[in-house]
Amino acid sequence: MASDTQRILARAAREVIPGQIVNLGIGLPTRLFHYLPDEMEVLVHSENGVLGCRPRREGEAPDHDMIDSGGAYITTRPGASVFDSATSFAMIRRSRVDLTFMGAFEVDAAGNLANWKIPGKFSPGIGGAMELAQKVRRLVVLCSHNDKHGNPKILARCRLPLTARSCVSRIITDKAVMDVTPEGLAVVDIAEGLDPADLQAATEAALIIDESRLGRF
Amino acid sequence: MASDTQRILARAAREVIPGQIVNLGIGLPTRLFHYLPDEMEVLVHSENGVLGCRPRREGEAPDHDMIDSGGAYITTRPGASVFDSATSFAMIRRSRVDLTFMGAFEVDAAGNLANWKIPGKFSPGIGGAMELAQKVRRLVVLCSHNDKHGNPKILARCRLPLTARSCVSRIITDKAVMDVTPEGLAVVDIAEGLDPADLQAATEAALIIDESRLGRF
Amino acid sequence: MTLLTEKVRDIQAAVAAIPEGATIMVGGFGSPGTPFALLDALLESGQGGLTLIKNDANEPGIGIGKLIEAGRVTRLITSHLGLNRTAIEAMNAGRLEVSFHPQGLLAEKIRCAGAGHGGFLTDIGQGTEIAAGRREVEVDGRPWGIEPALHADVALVHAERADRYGNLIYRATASNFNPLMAMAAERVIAQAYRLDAPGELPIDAIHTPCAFVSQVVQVDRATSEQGVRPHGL
Amino acid sequence: MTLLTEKVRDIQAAVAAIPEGATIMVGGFGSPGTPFALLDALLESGQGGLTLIKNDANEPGIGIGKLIEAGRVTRLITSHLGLNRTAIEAMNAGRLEVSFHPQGLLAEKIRCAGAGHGGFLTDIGQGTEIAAGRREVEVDGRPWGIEPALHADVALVHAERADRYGNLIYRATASNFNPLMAMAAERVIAQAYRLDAPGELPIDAIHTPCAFVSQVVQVDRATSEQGVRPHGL
Repeated sequence: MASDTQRILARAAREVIPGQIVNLGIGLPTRLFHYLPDEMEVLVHSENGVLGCRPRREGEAPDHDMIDSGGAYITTRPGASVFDSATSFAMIRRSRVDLTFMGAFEVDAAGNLANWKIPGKFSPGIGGAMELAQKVRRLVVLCSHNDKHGNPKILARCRLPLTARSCVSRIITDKAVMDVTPEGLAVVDIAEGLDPADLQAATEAALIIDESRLGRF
Repeated sequence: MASDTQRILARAAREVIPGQIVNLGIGLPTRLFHYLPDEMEVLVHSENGVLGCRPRREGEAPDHDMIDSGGAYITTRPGASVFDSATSFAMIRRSRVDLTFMGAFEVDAAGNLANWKIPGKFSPGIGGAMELAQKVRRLVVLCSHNDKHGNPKILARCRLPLTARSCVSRIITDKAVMDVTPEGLAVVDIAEGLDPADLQAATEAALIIDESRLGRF
Repeated sequence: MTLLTEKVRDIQAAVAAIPEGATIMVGGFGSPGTPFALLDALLESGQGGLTLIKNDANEPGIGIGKLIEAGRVTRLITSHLGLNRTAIEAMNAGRLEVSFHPQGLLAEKIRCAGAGHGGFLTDIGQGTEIAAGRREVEVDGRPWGIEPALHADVALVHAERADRYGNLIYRATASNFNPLMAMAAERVIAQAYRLDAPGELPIDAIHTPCAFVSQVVQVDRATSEQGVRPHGL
Repeated sequence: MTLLTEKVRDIQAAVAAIPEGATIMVGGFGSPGTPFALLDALLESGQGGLTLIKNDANEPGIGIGKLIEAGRVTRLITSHLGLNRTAIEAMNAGRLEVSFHPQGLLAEKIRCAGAGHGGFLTDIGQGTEIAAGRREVEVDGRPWGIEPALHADVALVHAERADRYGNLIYRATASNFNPLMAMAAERVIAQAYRLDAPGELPIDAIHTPCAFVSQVVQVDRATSEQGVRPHGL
């Protein structure tokens, strides 16, 4: 049976439309790489300066000048380009990246995202996350529905310092797929076998659930 | 015998130090090209996006993608590079061009330069002249000492709209070589056979002339 | 944005979608880099009331010179018209509104839009008539003039090579304003002499990554008509 | 500026001239593009009280990680320290002052210095703590934050190839901040794996024209020690 992580990634892969430019955030989203088939014409952007990343194949020798923003050795697919950091972020700020997947410490009903700093505990710097979150056309958050202590990560209102305001379009967790709407978080899909009431109980934000239209994943 | 123009250009060529980056303004300065020997390691910058221009050789076919800022077909010397307009002007604004030669309608004792607009008569736009005049490390003006009606071009104070203030280091005309100094225009060289009093009479700005140190050209 | 897989267009279809009264950036410094084929197609397509942004006005009878002569251009934002006497005549006769910017500032105003900034701070032209009326702000103890970003609905650019995703390579001094404009406009239409499959362009040689380009059309080499007229050297 | 003919230097001579307390830009995003040989020479040369500007702090024991561990760095202006726990420890212990900027704004602040501007106007981070205290100005009816240019005395950059005039070519993702820093600092010292005669580099492939580069040194390829540590994928 698929792990929670595998289910999140398999569901996330269905968000990608052939012909798009997609950025994969560090951590869980980076693993989406392996869910995009080689024959699919999608260019993966990495903000250190490459468009058209693909994972190294088994046994392929690493090129020491070719990494993604997470620091992993990658290779490129046909149609790829490399460029400096100014061009890379111009692409982001001008919304020329169609879709980005990012992790989250917290995400809330208004689509606010916090994923860069936990005051007093974790503050390694913001990297490219702020510009990606604020400017990419569509931001999909991939995260566990609850933290390792069982606390909800899908909140009524974020408490940590924000990465960007009102930036999230969709949230995919092990328990549900939720869209940020003007009325609040609307559940699109719910995990196979999970009861809607249990989903709401695991979530701080009020969820809009229309059981007649609910998908399963 | 050398024409006035040839004498100006021959004198101007002596300003160039091997190893420098030099920009040649449109008109008279462009012709300086032919006074820089091929073996001299100098890179000529042209603001349309090339560093390392050299004139086409007799019979060399024109490359339709390779012009200088005056619109003439050129070619390049070893060590040349091409780049976009932003990089070209970054080079200028950051004073990475060592020396530029420019024409003048008027130039004055304070080193102010007017060479882009005659209100009501001539206003084709400023092109790159303002940034070159303001930012290149050393600006040498090449012009006739008097206009075609005999009026002085070397003034006490410019009357036309300025290209840039206090930008000129040296002025080379058919009659004299003059340096802009805090005290005013100091004559360095005077044309062969010209009397200092006649030079002053042809000049609106007061000239500082130390006959004991005067060169001839 | 246009999907990577849907960028290759017929030239007339590409320019037909440009609206009447559009603001259009046009690459090129003199002839090199001018997208002559796209401009000829635009002339044929018939849109008027245009605002053009180009370093210069080409020469009479070619490039944007033709559009100006046909009365299609209301306003020109430029650096220098020195090579086009018919454009200067149109300006002097009041048939063409012209805004002049120093060349490097024009490049940076375009680059600023391409970088997603609102503007930049410059010391160029302070104390001259170019800076008259320019707002100032003090940074690091010095006054700086504010130059706002310059935006456009469309950019028409010329490249030597493209692939069908829209990656572009320029050549020699035909680069000039093209890479800047290719990043700056809402819709970017690129013409190229050669159109390849993705993977054919060397990745370190690509000047404009495909993300910025909306449509690509393949065109024939410019005619000698569109070359530089003999002058200068 | 250094004459074109006088740029090739011995590596120790090149870094020896960097003054105590200098502000130094350092290229690289993680390992690729980091000028390891110049950084090792700087460590050996002994200057302290340095302010470094680099996207990240490399990893412990390599690159600027070594300089931080040796106590030579007073201040670091950066985007992210995620890969260097010793740098984070030094920051938390108060031994290293760290200023964080969003990565693209850091790139643009450097680019701004390289373009000779005083700053640029951005909407990034508005309403977040990154923008706290940032001055604003209204342009085209919208508020924009002012980001001043970031200057440095020296830039240390890494290139794949150079010629003796200082023209540079970068490779793959080893480009990153290098071309920006190569334009931005007062003195630019470039290391390259290969140093050629002028004319050997293809002119359309040159990324940094020689005008911006002060000194060039040839170095051996980075050791596997300086490669990326295994993590991520």
